[in-house]
Amino acid sequence: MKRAKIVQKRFLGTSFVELWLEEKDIAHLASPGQFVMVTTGSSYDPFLKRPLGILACQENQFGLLFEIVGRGTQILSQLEIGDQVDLLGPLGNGFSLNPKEALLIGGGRGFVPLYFLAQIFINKKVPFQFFFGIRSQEEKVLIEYLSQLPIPLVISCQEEFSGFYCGTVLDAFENWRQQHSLSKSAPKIYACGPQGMFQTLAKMDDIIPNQIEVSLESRMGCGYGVCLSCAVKKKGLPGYFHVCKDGPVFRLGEIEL
Amino acid sequence: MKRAKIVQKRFLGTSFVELWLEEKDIAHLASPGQFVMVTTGSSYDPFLKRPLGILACQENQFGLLFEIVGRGTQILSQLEIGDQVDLLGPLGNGFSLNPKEALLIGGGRGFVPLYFLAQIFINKKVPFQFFFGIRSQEEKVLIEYLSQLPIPLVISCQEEFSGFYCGTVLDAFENWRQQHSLSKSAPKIYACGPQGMFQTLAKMDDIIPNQIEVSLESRMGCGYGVCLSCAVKKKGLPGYFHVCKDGPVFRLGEIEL
Amino acid sequence: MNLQVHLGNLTLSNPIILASGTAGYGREIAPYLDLDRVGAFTLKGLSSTPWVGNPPPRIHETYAGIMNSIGLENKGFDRFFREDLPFLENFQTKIIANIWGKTIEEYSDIAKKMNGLERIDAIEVNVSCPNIEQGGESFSSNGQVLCQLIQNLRQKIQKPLIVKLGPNTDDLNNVLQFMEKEGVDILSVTNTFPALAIDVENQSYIFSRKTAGLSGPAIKPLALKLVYDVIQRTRLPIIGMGGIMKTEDALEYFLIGAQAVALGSVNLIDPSAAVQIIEGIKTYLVQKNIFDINDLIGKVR
Amino acid sequence: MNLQVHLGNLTLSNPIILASGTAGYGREIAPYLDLDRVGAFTLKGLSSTPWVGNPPPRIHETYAGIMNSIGLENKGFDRFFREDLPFLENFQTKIIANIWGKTIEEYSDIAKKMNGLERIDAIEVNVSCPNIEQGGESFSSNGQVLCQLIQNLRQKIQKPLIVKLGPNTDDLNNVLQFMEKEGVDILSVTNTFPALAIDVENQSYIFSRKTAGLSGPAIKPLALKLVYDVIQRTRLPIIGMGGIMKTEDALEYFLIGAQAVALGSVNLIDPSAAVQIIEGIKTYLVQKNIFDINDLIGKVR
Ligand SMILES: Cc1cc2nc3c(=O)[nH]c(=O)nc-3n(C[C@H](O)[C@H](O)[C@H](O)COP(=O)(O)OP(=O)(O)OC[C@H]3O[C@@H](n4cnc5c(N)ncnc54)[C@H](O)[C@@H]3O)c2cc1C
Ligand SMILES: Cc1cc2nc3c(=O)[nH]c(=O)nc-3n(C[C@H](O)[C@H](O)[C@H](O)COP(=O)(O)OP(=O)(O)OC[C@H]3O[C@@H](n4cnc5c(N)ncnc54)[C@H](O)[C@@H]3O)c2cc1C
Ligand SMILES: Cc1cc2nc3c(=O)[nH]c(=O)nc-3n(C[C@H](O)[C@H](O)[C@H](O)COP(=O)(O)O)c2cc1C
Ligand SMILES: Cc1cc2nc3c(=O)[nH]c(=O)nc-3n(C[C@H](O)[C@H](O)[C@H](O)COP(=O)(O)O)c2cc1C
Ligand code: FES
Ligand code: FES
Repeated sequence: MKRAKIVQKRFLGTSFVELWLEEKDIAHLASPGQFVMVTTGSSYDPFLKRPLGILACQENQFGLLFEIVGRGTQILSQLEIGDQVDLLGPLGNGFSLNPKEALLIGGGRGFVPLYFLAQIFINKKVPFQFFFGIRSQEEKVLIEYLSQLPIPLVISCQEEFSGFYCGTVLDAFENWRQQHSLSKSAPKIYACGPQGMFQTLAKMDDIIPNQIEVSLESRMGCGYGVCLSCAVKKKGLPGYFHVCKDGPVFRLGEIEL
Repeated sequence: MKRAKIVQKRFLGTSFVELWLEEKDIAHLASPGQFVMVTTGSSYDPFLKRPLGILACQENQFGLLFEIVGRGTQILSQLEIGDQVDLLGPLGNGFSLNPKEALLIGGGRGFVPLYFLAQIFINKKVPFQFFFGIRSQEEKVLIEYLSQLPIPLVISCQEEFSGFYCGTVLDAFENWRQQHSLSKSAPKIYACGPQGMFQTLAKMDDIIPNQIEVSLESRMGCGYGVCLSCAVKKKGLPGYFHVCKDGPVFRLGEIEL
Repeated sequence: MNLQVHLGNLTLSNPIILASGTAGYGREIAPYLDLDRVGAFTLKGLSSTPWVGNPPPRIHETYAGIMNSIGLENKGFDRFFREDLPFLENFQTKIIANIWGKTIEEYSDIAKKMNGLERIDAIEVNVSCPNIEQGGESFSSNGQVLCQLIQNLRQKIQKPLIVKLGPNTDDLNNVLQFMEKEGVDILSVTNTFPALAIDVENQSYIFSRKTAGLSGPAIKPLALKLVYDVIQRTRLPIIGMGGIMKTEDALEYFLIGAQAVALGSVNLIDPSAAVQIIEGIKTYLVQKNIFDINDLIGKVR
Repeated sequence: MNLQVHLGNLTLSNPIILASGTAGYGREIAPYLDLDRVGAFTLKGLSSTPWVGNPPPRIHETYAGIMNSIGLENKGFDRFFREDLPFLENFQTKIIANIWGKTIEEYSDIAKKMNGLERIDAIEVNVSCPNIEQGGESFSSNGQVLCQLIQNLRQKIQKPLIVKLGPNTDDLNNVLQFMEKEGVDILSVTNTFPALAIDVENQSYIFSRKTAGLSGPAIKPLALKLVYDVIQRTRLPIIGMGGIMKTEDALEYFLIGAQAVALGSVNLIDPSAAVQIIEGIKTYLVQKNIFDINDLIGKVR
């Protein structure tokens, strides 16, 4: 187990928190799509660690960005600079990093691993377009956050508010596709977001699910492959993948949603 | 249930913590010997609140001073200024406040309610003598703490170290008694400390256990009289007192130790 | 919005009850909680004559739970009658007397006395008590003895009769059938779980009686399962309890079919928890567009 | 200092075991824990042929505990043999194979295969598995069937045979007697506790099979009681488990007489917990001036 110190903390609005932690190994080894399991404290209630995607790495530090959705993330949001947390990581298999061209599609907090990926693509000079959708104005802070990167962004919001495409991120993506003729070697698609987004994406026209990489969430017991909690059904095959070991990045075509 | 904000915090050495909390009702109502039940956090592990004696009250604030002995007090020691805690209080029955003359005998953290009592006696101009004993040099911080009050102090330590009487607080008390002839209306004795101190005290010569007031500790479930956990045997009678309701202050003669 | 529930012939203004042994005889908790806000209030277990209970320690904290070995200490009927009953006359809330004995005769005795009190609305029989005629094993550890006890008490009690079961009731199926036949009105499920703790520093048992009863959040998933198992086997209305801390916990019990729930250990750490849970239930019903709590009860099949 | 313990004919260099299902097949936990440090390592339950297990969700957090409904997913003997056994050859630690089946025949089958592997030091039989010939009830819910199963397996298994009991073993006294007579070598106590959880938001069961097994700190006082009860009734050596998080928890089990303990859920949140607990035990023995862990076992009577 690793111990990391919190070196930066920032609330984005009221329900998102960005934390930066100092832990050399994770900062040096992590790749976009990988995650860490973070304890919520020294109490056994709540009991389990929580999986959180890695947002970025810088020297000996790495970032996390999470949404407060329940008890565990609530407790994590109360951590302060200087506090120490126990964690495991980096865990899981990340995204492939060498496409010719890429399209990144993120919904809500699902933008986290894609943000990391975008930074790598900037460094590697891989051309890409980033589609980002939020459900409501409350998540506008995430747009501001994402806008820090010098990247081509297409923003959508399911609530009407000035300036952005109104609809889901896939509506925006579809709309954009119709306006741009995709290059011959169609760009590789990377996606992360809620279950429903993946389901819709899989059914869209001119989409080859096996060429799309998605990063999944699932309930995890251990995060490192021993408990078999994180099952996701294989498509067309009997049995399950395990998100923490076989994923969290999968080809959209190999999983049943 | 009451909610109080921590307004001051200070470590005394490594194993004692002084906290000041803002809660008007408790600050105005509390009397020496009374206590509060304090939560250790929003988790259910640990589950129970912890009983802590009241150290002093000032305007809308009251003080606590506790020793870190286990999980609960460990967690409490991590609270910071600005944090809120849930608590019940003031609870229990305190000391009698109108003796002609008084002798206060405190062992270790047992000095807490007596410290509060001493302040009242100073205000009321009740003449008294304070005997305070520590086990080892590590508790020397408590002597410094107690020395803040302008009171006649007799200090003892079970470990030899310069300046103080070497022995238990009761040895020091006995020694003092032999040097001073007590006034005719013998001063009232108030004591708080470990179990063993009470047992020895009860057996000392020229001691009338029924005239001594002691403040007891016991394991508590609720602190307000519903669970009957805090039983202490009645002396010479069948059955138990309940420390939280019938005490924590008892006459030394009425309890079985 | 309707929160009123009917457990046989016992009607409660809302389905939140304070469990026996965790709210005293009323006076102790009243400064923190308006007793008229809860559906019912269960008295600390009473026997006909006073009982001193077990030597300390009587409580021990476990991970998210507590073990208690109070040993059924109580002041006995007479002192209750003198000291507490008058206070309870000030309230409209339903009052459930929790009773026990060490012999069937002792049970009968306290049952008759309670049955005679107008202010008492129902009588809950704690059957997880040592039976001295059977060598100290609990009454519930022998199905036949338990049935005898129940039959006897039913004859003495005209008020609604609640039988409170523990987790290890012997011959549960037959006992349940027997209770239906004999006309038991309501079941309370569950009492504490037998548990053990060792003091590793002193290399001894924590409690003088070795085992003690586990309650609190730790047992919730087990108590819920037990309530579920009983509900599958009987049509008697059930008061579910065990580890309820929050609104969601109470809702779990309603959804599997408990008509009411009781709060135990939570009262120790938050004497006004009941009111928060009642308010939480109202909020939930509004959110879910449910007008009547009875439409929630047993919704998950 | 001596930490070596003998459980019948199985000798462990220290009494800390990793429990089945919480440490994979070795490779998964090896990056976090030197497998040669633990007394024994128990493999995730294996059946003769692969088994897909239950649909998600498979885990649910409760107060200081977890419920799991993995449904015994496993890769089956053949893949274990190819993929994991070679890795395990790198270690000296004792390896316990945990096996199960849906029929006595399936049990026999995997038992024979495991019995043939030199690297396997003992075989632990999980009897809390659905018996499809008896309508899906667990093998341990029928004492007679359980005895049949054990008799059958004893004939197939020459290695030390461990039977792993759950909390609701039918006819426990007779089953224990039978096991002693048949020559079962060791008992593991306990498997998870049957529990229930409801999703109040969606008004449904959390798990597709409704009930699931509770483990973790919440169950410790109950598991300790269960181990205690079994110890009172048998002279077979016992591996105690249930909710062990820290050194003190393990010591409680030793003090009441468990010859070894297994760590389960704690591995999920801290894969190197075993080493800390072993070190903690050493420190305790030094403090208490005890040279041999065997002098601690059963010290509290
Ligand atoms: C590989 C991976 C990477 C992740 N990365 C991020 C990230 O970068 N930022 C972020 O904000 N979140 C991320 N998550 C999700 C995050 O782990 C959960 O939101 C968090 O564990 C919830 O904990 P909680 O105690 O606050 O909520 P809980 O109280 O446990 O649950 C709150 C609600 O969420 C549901 N829920 C809880 N856990 C899950 C789950 N794993 N899958 C689906 N539903 C669940 C519960 O049923 C409940 O409705 C990631 C998850 C995985 C598996
Ligand atoms: C009325 C009252 C007033 C008190 N006032 C003060 C005070 O002003 N300052 C202060 O430092 N402490 C005070 N105490 C003691 C304090 O409540 C305990 O030290 C504290 O609850 C221990 O909690 P923990 O979680 O840290 O320890 P735990 O982990 O619960 O226990 C640590 C050790 O202490 C033992 N223990 C725990 N609780 C008790 C108990 N109540 N009695 C005896 N042994 C126990 C345990 O067996 C264990 O050995 C008071 C107690 C009472 C009843
Ligand atoms: C301190 C304490 C005292 C109790 N006394 C009684 C009692 O006198 N009679 C009874 O039937 N149950 C008694 N119980 C059991 C509770 O009423 C309840 O059934 C049990 O604690 C489970 O609920 P919980 O987990 O919410 O506490 C007692 C429980 C506790 C914690
Ligand atoms: C995720 C998980 C998977 C488990 N799988 C098995 C198994 O395959 N076979 C088995 O006999 N026990 C299995 N168990 C039970 C544990 O081995 C252990 O008996 C139980 O969890 C109690 O110990 P604990 O409280 O320390 O976790 C599993 C437990 C968990 C939490
Ligand atoms: S979370 Fe335990 S195996 Fe994936
Ligand atoms: S602590 Fe509950 S009655 Fe005293």
